[in-house]
Amino acid sequence: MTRRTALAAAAELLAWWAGLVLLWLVFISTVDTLERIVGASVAAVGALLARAGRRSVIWR
Amino acid sequence: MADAVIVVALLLTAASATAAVATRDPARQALVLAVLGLLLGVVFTVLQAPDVGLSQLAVGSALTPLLIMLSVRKVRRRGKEGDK
Amino acid sequence: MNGWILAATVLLTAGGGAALWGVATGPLSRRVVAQNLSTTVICPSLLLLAQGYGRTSYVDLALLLALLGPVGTLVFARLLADELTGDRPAAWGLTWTAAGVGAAVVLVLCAVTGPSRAMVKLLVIGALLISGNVVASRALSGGLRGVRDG
Amino acid sequence: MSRRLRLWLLGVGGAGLAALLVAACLDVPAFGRRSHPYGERAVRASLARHTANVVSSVNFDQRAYDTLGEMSILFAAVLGCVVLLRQAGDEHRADPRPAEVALPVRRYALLVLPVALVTGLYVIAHGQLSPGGGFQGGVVAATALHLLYLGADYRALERVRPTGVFEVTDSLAACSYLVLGLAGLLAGTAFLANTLLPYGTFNTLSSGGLVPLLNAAIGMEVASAVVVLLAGFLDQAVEIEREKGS
Repeated sequence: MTRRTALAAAAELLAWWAGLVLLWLVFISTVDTLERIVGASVAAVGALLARAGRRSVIWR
Repeated sequence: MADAVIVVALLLTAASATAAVATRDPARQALVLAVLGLLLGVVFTVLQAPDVGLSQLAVGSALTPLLIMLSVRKVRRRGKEGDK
Repeated sequence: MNGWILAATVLLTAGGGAALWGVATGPLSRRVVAQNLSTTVICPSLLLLAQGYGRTSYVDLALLLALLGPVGTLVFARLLADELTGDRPAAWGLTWTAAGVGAAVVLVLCAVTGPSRAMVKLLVIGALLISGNVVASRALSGGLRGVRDG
Repeated sequence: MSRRLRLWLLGVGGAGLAALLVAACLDVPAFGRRSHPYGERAVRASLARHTANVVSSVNFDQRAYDTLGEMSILFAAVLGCVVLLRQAGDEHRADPRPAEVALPVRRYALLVLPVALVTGLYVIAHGQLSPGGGFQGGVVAATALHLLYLGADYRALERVRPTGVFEVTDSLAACSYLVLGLAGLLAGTAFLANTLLPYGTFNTLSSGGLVPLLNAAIGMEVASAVVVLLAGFLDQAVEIEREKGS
């Protein structure tokens, strides 16, 4: 994992994470700190799965 | 007059359930079962039971068809292997 | 009897009835297309019901259907691929009209709810529904023999 | 017992059942009446414990013991499937052929995969606030994972879904439901009693005391159980083939 690919991976995860946090904020009705924490962790799991899914499909 | 949507939903569910029974081929029956699950979800929503409607939609729209179609595929492949 | 429930009833009768009739009779290719259309028609009616009953929590039902409906059609497209190779079901006219109806319903509801996170949620549901509908019909009409991935 | 006699017996039995059903239906209270003895008590108990979704309160608080039964039914069913669908002696595993899937379908699957997972977890997390809960959200999360099989091929799904991990998660989640129940016992109240945690403020994520935790345990259990169940079905349908000539 050269520095460049690690950077690319981090950027992709961050992009997915930000998108999914926004999605979570759209889903919930009242926003408070606990919702944000749960939303951030769920978005992190979603980002990891998104990246794993993309890699598993392309990597033959 | 809000009952009109209940009557329509119930009639459609009855019709799709009859169609599901009348269809003999499992693959085609899975298709009708998917639509039946959808209509049942609507019936539960209309009767103000969203939790049950959510369960019906979650299971009936993707999980049941997948299980049925995988079983149909396995039985059909086993059938072809047997004839060879 | 507010207008929303009336609209939902009309959509349910017309779309649900047509989809049911399409899925119960006719060749396999038309049945699969009818199953795809049933999702695209019933999701907006769920949205209308949510608006008619005044309960925003019912929108989650439409969200879930917009997500899993196309997945169900992909299951059929994938596992019936060898039987569907004969006659390609390319009912693009029906697909686009159904998508149009869904888009119209979502836009009307967005106009009613006004600019808020709830409106964004409706737009997300609309986007999921229409993209799912189009991709599923793309998968049905020969998508599963498509370009080999690089 | 000739065929005619059997049919006749069926007719009599059916007629008796029909008569009893009609009699029962005549005594059922009218549809949508004002007073619902059970409903009023359930709503009062649910609001007392600050659980907004009464159905979840009934599921995970007032009748949590029944949900323990439902969970073990699902666990036993998946266990039975895993045992029945395992690879027999005269079968071998053929490597799944990579399938060519149209690019838009693949891109859609890769895009909706995380969205569906987040939606599933959203439905689990807000079980006690809005319609939904562990069962519904778990099924959505599990189905989301299988978009990889639908959008690409079974090999891609196998790479992302190690079955062993999901079997362990399945039993861990089931055990955590039990441990949460036993915690009530240890604290001196009843098994699965909702008296341990503070009930929090109404209509927030931390409201309802034990309900959100039991919800999460059921959500994890249902999600991994459905993944293990589909793994068994997919293995049989896609990979396992009989030896030629046997």
